[in-house]
Amino acid sequence: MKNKNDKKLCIQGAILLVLLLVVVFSGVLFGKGDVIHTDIMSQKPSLQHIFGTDPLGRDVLSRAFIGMRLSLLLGFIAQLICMAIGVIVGCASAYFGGILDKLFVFLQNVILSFPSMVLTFCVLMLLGNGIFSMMVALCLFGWLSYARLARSQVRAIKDANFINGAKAVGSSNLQIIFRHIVPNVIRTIIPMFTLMIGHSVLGIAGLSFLGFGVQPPHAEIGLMIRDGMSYIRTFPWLFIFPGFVLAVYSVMLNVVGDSLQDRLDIHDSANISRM
Amino acid sequence: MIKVENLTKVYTSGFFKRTYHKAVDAVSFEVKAGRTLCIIGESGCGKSTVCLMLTRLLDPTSGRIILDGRDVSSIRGRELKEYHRNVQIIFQNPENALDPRIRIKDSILEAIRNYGIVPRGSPEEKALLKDLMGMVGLQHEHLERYPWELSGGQIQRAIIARVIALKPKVLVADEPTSMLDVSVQAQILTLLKRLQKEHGFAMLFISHDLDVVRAVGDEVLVMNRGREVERGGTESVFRSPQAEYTRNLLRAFYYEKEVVREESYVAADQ
Amino acid sequence: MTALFVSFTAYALLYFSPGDPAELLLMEKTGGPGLQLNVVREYAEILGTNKGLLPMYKNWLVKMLQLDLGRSYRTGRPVWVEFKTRFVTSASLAVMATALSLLIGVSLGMLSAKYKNRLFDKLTRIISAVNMSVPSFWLAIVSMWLFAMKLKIAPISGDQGFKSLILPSCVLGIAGSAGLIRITRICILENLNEEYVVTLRAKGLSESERFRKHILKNISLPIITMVTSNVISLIGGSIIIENIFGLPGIGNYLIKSIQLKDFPVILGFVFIMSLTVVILNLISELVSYALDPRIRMEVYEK
Amino acid sequence: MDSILELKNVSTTFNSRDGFVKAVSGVDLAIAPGEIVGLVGETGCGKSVLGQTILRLTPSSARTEGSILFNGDELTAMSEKQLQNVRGREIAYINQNPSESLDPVMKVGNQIVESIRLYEKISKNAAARKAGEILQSLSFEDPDAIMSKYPVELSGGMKQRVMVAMAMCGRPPFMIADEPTKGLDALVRGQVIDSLRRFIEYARCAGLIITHDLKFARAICDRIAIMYAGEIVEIAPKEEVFSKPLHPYLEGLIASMPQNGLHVLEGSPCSLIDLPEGCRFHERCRYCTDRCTRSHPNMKALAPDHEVRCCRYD
Repeated sequence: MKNKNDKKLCIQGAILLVLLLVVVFSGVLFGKGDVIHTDIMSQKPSLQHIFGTDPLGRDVLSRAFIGMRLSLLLGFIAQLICMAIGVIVGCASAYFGGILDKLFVFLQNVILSFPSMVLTFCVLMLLGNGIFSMMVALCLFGWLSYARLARSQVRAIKDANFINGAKAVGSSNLQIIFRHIVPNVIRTIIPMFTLMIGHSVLGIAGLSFLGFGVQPPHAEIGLMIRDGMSYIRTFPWLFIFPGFVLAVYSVMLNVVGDSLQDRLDIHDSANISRM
Repeated sequence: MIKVENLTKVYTSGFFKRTYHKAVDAVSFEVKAGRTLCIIGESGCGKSTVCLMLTRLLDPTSGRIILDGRDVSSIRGRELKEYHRNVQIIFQNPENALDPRIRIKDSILEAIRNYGIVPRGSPEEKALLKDLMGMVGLQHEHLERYPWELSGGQIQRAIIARVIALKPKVLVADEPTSMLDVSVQAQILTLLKRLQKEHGFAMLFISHDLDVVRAVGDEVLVMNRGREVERGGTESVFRSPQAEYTRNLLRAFYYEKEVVREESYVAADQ
Repeated sequence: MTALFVSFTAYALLYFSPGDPAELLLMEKTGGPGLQLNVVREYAEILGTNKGLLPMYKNWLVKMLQLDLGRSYRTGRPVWVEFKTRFVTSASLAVMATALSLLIGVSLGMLSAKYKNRLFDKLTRIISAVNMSVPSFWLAIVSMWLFAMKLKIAPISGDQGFKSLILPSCVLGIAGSAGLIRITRICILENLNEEYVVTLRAKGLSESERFRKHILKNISLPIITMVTSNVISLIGGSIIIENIFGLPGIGNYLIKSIQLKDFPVILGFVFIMSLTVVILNLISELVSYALDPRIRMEVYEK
Repeated sequence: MDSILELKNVSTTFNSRDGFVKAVSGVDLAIAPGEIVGLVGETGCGKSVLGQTILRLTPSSARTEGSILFNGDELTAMSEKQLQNVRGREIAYINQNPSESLDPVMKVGNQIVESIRLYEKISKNAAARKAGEILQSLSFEDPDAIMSKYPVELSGGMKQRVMVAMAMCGRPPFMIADEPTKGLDALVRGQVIDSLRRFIEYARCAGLIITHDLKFARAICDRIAIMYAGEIVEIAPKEEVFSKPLHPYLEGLIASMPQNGLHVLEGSPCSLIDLPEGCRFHERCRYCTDRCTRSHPNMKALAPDHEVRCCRYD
């Protein structure tokens, strides 16, 4: 049973890895596609151009992967920042409790009662459109989910005897946080990280689609779909295929995140077998 | 050796309407080196709270804790760390008493290294681990295992090893065997008694199993709703209980009479 | 309290964002750059945007307390009226989408749990995983292309009343169902492993009785929480969909106003929206309070 | 046919992550009407699985062999639907761990009423009245107050007694109680025992009480069966279990009780996944001989009502 799950996870992980490698080397693999060719404008999908070409004669497949690279990179960085902030805030809030915790809960309520999209737009207005402000907007919300998870996790294990036990054998607060709490919490955070990258890739695409995020001439999936929409009657491949690529990556990230979560759950419950 | 005077813990709850709950109310006792004091009482009577306060994992609301003639009820920092070394605790539930992500070895080493008992990574450290394992009756291979790979009894042994490594003056055992089977319970209790004879620590033993108390305790303190009900030598308390509550408790435990007494509605938290 | 804080934050954010509303609005009216400075100043005087942050906010707040959200800089109509006219579209979109997601999510989740690890379950899980990962705006465009352009069974633009709401609410509903399928399935399976189910079996209840009388109530709580968070994300989250389908909803109008810095509209809308969010959260909390005695106990203990 | 419940060569196995678990192997047990039998064993010896096996409440991966006759009817041959009519009505089952065994979102009273109306066609009000009476008979002071509470609002002992009340509703001729006193302290345990006694008196039923506590078994049972590693190793009237223990395991168990001086029984029970060859206890047995490591002993009756599984008594 356990082995079967491990095997599944390995396969999924391998697929994701291949996809990621393709993206990492997309510059080398597809670099020549992101060039304007006036002679092959708006061609239908064919063997040479599997996803067709756009009105400027650029290969849609190449651009989709190059765009994916940007999205993934941005998503990864954004989530890394979110995770760092979120885990620290969440752990501290739950471990020390008191005013710190109350403050956190208040902040959380405030942020959660903004319709998230609207606040995002406000931030984008403040900082102007572009990659940087989009990242800020993503982080503004992203850290909260990590913080909430970390907080609930820490609250759950804070009263476990092993924390008291560690205190009783003379470990300091800092030692306890880094030796016992963070390692225990991080195991639930990592699957979430994977899931959230998928999530933020979608978010980036969405914002770029509305024209707030990545700006042309960068290749980005959301942008490509937006541009493709103008040709909705004539060249449907312009928006269908980039979205498809995005979906594939996002599915894989979700699936791997899920499997990771399942696996860690099993490990948790593998204590003394109950009869 | 360790003395407690008027130890009190009051929990306040409620935001608008403050309610006070006296978990422990002016409890006093003294345990001498090599002796065992047992605290008995129903769940929720405050015995676990006494344990946590005595080990300074919980701050007392008032009262004094005196170790070797020194008031330690409000020490902090370095002094507190030193105090922790002297006063050790074994918890009731072996299931989460050790960090599930850490090997037994590292859990034990955590204690040893915190106090720099032997140089880190030295051959002495290895020898000490080996000694400890022998002392508590575990195999050397258990050191490399994770807590969830061990049975409840084995975890308690590992915890005892970690506690003994610090050579404490006082050992607080909060129902160390209530989750274990009879045969394992006998193993653990015998081990504790043997170690007490060898190391001469004072022991505060919490239990609701009166037979266990009778077998290990020199003195008994009966608690009910945070208050001391009766205190005395084990045999005298068991033979001729003075307080009504103690008599009830004894009767109920030995199934002598039908006990009909309504508890409070809400489960009192431990 | 929270709503106040939200509105102030939004106000401050807007205030410090680059671009002067007077200038932007005049640009839109006259249709190009090259405005004279004094004209802009005069216009700013009329709008009242030349004061500092705090006086402006105070003005707005005082009016708001009299239930006057002010007038749009752009159209000159009261913000409340602007909101009302667009509310119906957005609200019916949200209601239809939620109903649909609930229908799909809960029923598929139940069936999936019933046929655990069988083909149906596996298919459903794959579908919901894919569903969760597909960007909804892409789904919207593809469905628009497919149903409106190719098959011609749905209207293209959003001015045909109810008919034009069908496709967008389907898209939103399907997108929202993914999480519900998952949570329904997991909750049922978790509950089936609970000890109390053994008691119910030992009592002699049949499988369907166990499900109807006990498990259903136990799983309703997480589902309600999830639906609430879905609805909240629909408020404002439907902006993209409204944009694509050209629906005259709140989100669409809000984007336009943000671009033009139409303060009263943005503030009013954000205020009403966060108020809605707060109220929805409150309702959801009250429902779980009513449904789950465990939560009640926690509240008492605090 | 003089026994109400008769188990013949019952074995239960299931698959776990770590392998094939032989939780119960070859159990023979006959219980006469009105007789209370205690099934005593330590954690992981398969005693709870045996209790669940009787009413087929085991997890779906479990496989059961052998025959379980209840009043002459074969329970293992019954369909799920037929079995539903046995559960609660004919055989009540009190699940272990009362804090998780009641539906958390339903009022305690409604759960009892639900049980009553399953077995009797009476109105809700009449059932509620009856539920009140049952609670009253278990010496709850304020039955109405209890009935309007949710399980979380009750203490562990009260939940356990509510479980007893629920089992009483069908006035069954047989009941199985799984670890009814686990985790309760002295005073509360006394109340639960009291409740169980009233239940037995009220229903005039026979019963199988599963526990790890020899002293508790002595207080309530007529006969005690000792279980070790999936099989019954000794069965005798309760007084004889204490005065004349035959099996080395039982001997060790009694000697290790605190009141008997905490004499240590070394070692830990063998795993149910790979059972040792020969006698399952031989690794811990101080009388172990060569023969014990090779041949698996059978139950032998040394007296009409005292059986033991040990080759010392051949």
